[in-house]
Amino acid sequence: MVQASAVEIRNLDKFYGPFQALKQIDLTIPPGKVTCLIGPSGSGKSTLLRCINFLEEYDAGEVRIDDQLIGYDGPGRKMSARKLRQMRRSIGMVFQQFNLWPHMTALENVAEGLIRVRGLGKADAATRAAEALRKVGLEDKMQNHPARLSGGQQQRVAIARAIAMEPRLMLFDEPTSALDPELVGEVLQVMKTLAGEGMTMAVVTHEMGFAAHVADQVAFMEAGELVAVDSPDAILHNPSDPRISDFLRTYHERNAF
Amino acid sequence: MVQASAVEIRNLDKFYGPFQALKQIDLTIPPGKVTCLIGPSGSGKSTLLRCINFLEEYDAGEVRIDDQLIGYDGPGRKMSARKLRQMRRSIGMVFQQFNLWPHMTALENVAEGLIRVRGLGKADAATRAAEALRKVGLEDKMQNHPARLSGGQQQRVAIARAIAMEPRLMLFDEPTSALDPELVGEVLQVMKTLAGEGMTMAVVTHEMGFAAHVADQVAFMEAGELVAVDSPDAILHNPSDPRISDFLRTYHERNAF
Amino acid sequence: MELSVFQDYGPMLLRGFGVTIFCWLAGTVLGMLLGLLVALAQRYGPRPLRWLLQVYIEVIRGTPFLVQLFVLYYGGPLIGLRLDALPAGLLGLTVYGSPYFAEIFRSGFNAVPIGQIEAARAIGMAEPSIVRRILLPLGLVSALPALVNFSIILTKETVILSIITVPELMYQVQRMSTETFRYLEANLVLALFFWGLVETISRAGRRLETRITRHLIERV
Amino acid sequence: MFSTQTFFDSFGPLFWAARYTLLVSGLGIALGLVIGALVCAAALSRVRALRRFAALWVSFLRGVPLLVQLLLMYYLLPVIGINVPAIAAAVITVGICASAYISEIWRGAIGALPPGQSEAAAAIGMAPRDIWTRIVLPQAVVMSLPALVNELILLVKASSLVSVVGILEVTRASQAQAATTFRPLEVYLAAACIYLLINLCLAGLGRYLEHRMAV
Amino acid sequence: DLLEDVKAAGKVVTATDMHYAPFDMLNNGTYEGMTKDLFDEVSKELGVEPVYQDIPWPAELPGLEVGKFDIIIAPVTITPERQERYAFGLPIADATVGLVRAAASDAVSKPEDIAGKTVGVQQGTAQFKQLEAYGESLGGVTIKEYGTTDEAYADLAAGRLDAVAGSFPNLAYLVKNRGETFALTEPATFGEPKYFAWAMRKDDNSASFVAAVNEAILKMHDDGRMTQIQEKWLGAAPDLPREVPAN
Ligand SMILES: Nc1ncnc2c1ncn2[C@@H]1O[C@H](COP(=O)(O)OP(=O)(O)OP(=O)(O)O)[C@@H](O)[C@H]1O
Ligand SMILES: Nc1ncnc2c1ncn2[C@@H]1O[C@H](COP(=O)(O)OP(=O)(O)OP(=O)(O)O)[C@@H](O)[C@H]1O
Ligand SMILES: [Mg+2]
Ligand SMILES: [Mg+2]
Repeated sequence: MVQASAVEIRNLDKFYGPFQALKQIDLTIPPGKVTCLIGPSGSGKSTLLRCINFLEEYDAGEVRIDDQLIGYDGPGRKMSARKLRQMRRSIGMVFQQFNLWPHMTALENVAEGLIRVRGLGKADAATRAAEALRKVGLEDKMQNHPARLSGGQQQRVAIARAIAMEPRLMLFDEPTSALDPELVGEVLQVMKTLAGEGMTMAVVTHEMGFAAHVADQVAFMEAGELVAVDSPDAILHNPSDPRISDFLRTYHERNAF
Repeated sequence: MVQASAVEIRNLDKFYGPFQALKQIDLTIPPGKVTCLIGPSGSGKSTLLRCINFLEEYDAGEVRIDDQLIGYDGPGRKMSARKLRQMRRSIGMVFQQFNLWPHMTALENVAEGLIRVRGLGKADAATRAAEALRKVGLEDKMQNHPARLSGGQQQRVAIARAIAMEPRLMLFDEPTSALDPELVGEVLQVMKTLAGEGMTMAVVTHEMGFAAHVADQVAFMEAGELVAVDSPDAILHNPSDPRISDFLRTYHERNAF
Repeated sequence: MELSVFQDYGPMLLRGFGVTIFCWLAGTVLGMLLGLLVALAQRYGPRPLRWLLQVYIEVIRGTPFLVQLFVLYYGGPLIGLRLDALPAGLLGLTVYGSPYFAEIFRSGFNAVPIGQIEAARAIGMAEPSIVRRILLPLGLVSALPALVNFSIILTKETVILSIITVPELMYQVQRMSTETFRYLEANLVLALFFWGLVETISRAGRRLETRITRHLIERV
Repeated sequence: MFSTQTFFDSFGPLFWAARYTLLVSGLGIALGLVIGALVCAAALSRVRALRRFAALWVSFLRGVPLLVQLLLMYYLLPVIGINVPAIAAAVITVGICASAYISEIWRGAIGALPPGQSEAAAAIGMAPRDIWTRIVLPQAVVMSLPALVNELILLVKASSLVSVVGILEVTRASQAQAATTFRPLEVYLAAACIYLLINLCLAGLGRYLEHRMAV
Repeated sequence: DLLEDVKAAGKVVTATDMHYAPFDMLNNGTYEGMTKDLFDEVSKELGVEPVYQDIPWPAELPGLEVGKFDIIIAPVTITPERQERYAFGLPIADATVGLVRAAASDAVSKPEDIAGKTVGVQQGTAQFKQLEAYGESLGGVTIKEYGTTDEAYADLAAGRLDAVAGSFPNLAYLVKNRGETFALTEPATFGEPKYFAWAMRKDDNSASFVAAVNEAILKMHDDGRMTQIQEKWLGAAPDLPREVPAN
């Protein structure tokens, strides 16, 4: 069993030109736990996730993974590409827009990282990739290219691609937005297993039920600020901040039937 | 007030090579009503929607909009591009992948159709576009290009683009997948108003609460087949088919908190 | 190196450069337009037309400009087509460039995600509007460097016009070198003028490129 | 007027000369594709010096006519004591010159790729070389195939310039033939047929690849 | 010293533009022509092997200057300007300027008829200079310059020109080959006699080499080889001076 990673975010600022997308974010993501990020559209959830694996360069503050600063060697000194790559090998990510490689089949999409990054042989990689695809219920579409897959199937390939790499930290950006309820249940099961195997997870989601079921802690963001971090129970049932209660009210209204 | 459109689908077949994506679909979408399409990933929901405005050529059967066959003039005879265009002018669509035009700002994305298709002047179009964007809460991001918008913001631009055209029939492919609960509420409100103004809607969704709240009828698909069409109440609370009850069970499990 | 030759030949060289620039500009603009028409006809035209255009593309593209020009200018009179040097040169350059431009446009169009075109179709936009507003601007993103590339290549093809006695730069430079034996100076002039022209074109291209790709840095 | 006799007689010697056209353009293309990819990588790299170098490379090689480059390579290098055989000089010059154009074509195609795809690769820690060869280039190559084939066809034709260093390729042979028969029209048409033949193969290969690799 | 170097190497490196019939031609890729026959003999006299290279005309004089080859054996018309820069060997052929016209038309039948007409000529040649002077004496001729004589001939055939001026041997060969299209004027030539010769570098290093080449040519004059080769290719042997003319 691998060692799950811990993430420490301190005073993080991120600007897009004059627009401040993240404001002084302070957040600890404990190892082996699931942290869910919730909040309104445009509040900075994807941006925060992208700062954690340094796909987005942050402007101030720190992101540490297992005590190691990511992206910088010291103040103002960029980390070498090699070292950054090394760190990213233990971080997986599922993108909100999937970002599948259109020239490869579903199977090849998943196997690619295993071959290039993990150094597996082709046959081994294909076996492992097929297994990952089976976990997300795609055994009969392995040979399809992304253009020949439905929205939910594409999303599942993206998930399989990430879990096949067995990272120690996994970043999910709305991993279930295109999935139907049954599949969400299955994916949730897969994620719970992963968490049990010692993987740290940060999950952006709009589905409160999902957060309630899998999260160890929930962080609520609004307009670039981290409003609250607490247990799912505290956030979802006894929110301390009126912004959160407002947010949840509409959710309950529309999901009851 | 415009006249809402009625859609009649008869014995619709659609093949992708050897794979049959739609099997003998029979469905009536009554005018001025909201029909929700639900079902597992890959069951053919998007394909069905795309056949309705003939973005996907169907292989057998008929799709009629206000008694007018779309795509064909008669058996085997393709409709002229001009006539097809004419028909599409009264059909709006929001795509699962948004398909925004990346070289235009949010405002331009919405105004484009008004100018080119509706023949509005630039100023008029901009005013109407701004109004549509305001309805989906994007007044402060109107000048952003899609690359500078969050996932949910992009989805809202796509919705605004469609509603600004004031179509008589609107096809929504998961219009709320990237939206947070609050926004879903708002978009839902917008859609209810539209329905009230005499617009027919076909909505693919994974959110049962959404279906329960807005739908006049719900259609459940699986593996290319239309399993059942009925009132939301009948489908969601007294499903006649075990496939539907299975599907719903997991939904309830995970959304309760 | 003797700069005195430029005193005698300078004006002539400059005039030649003027002719070169004129021929290049006219040939590129007309060739690009013709190429665009061909590419669009290939995309939207009926099957027999597409097939015919394919033959046109392969034949014009596959044969040397020198030969085309030779046939047009020296062979034309055999079938009663008698053109003066400059019109023949411009016609030749336009026709020669068109299949290359057509292919570049085609590859640009292919790079436009189908979803963005479908979005335009779905709201009932007419195909000409789609071409103008969606296909062309987005297709240009990937095609622009190749367009600039080929325009640059065309600058150099203009020297071939000298074989039909169009008094462009090469013609004048050759004249200077055969009359004065100043080969080094002559080549220098040629290189300098062309470098200047090419630099100008590529700079303009880069500027245009940054303009049109400014908003496209996609994000997740 | 038109002498079909001369036209057909020309093919013999021209086919003979086509060997050199094929050799020089074939090797030149291969070299150009490899160097072109490297230059393109440099142009898009994060390292400023590499970008500068690529810009200079492209600007020099596109700015100076191939003919001048050949003359430099063949006539000027010996002045500083480097002597290259004619055929090597021709292949190297043609390849280097082509790399400038090819790199620009690829740069354009890569610019049109959604960056999310390389991000997805970078996020799992793929090395730049792998991202380049597995994700970026395969798509860019397909996308740019028509423009690339354009370039390669131009290259085949531009290889005629190597006659200045004394290599007898098709164009040169046809000129010689024209000068003995005094029937340039017929001979040049024959030469055009040979170029067309070679270029049709290239174009056909391009279409085939485009078709096969389309997703 | 170039002569010593050549002898030591056992070969002499030449350059010629192999498309100027009947002097230099490629026949199915094999080099032949009057120049070749002449220089084969000269090499024999020098006791070295000739290396023949096909170099386009524009690259020949520059190539000679940087030492890419030892001698240009393409026929170069002797002119005072060129003599200032290059060392010429003894004349190897007549280069007097002549006129060719379209066989179908007799608008130009003698040289004087070109007055007021359009005449084509190869750019920057000695023949061009002479045509220019002759035209002035006739009160005006429109001269069109071409990169090579081939294009001028093609334009004459296309009907854009009334005549083409060139070196007599080249014109004669043209008419011999395409008599149905082209014809010589009567008389064929005008202006003062000119000669073709080989060009070499004009420096101390080459002086002995130039002398050796000239010596070989003289020897060929004496033993009849010169006349024989001239007759073989031109049909007649003109009187060639035994020293390099001043112009
Ligand atoms: N171009 C294509 N070629 C081959 N198969 C295709 C193609 N497009 C879709 N399919 C297949 O057709 C089936 C239906 O796809 P569709 O996109 O309609 O599903 P969906 O119900 O919208 O699913 P989701 O909820 O995941 O979006 C899927 O199994 C998919 O793999
Ligand atoms: N490249 C950019 N330039 C300018 N502004 C940007 C850019 N990228 C994102 N933004 C802005 O930053 C804010 C945060 O974006 P982000 O994608 O993090 O939101 P999010 O919380 O993930 O929203 P969603 O739930 O809709 O995906 C948004 O308001 C967006 O408009
Ligand atoms: Mg987001
Ligand atoms: Mg779908």
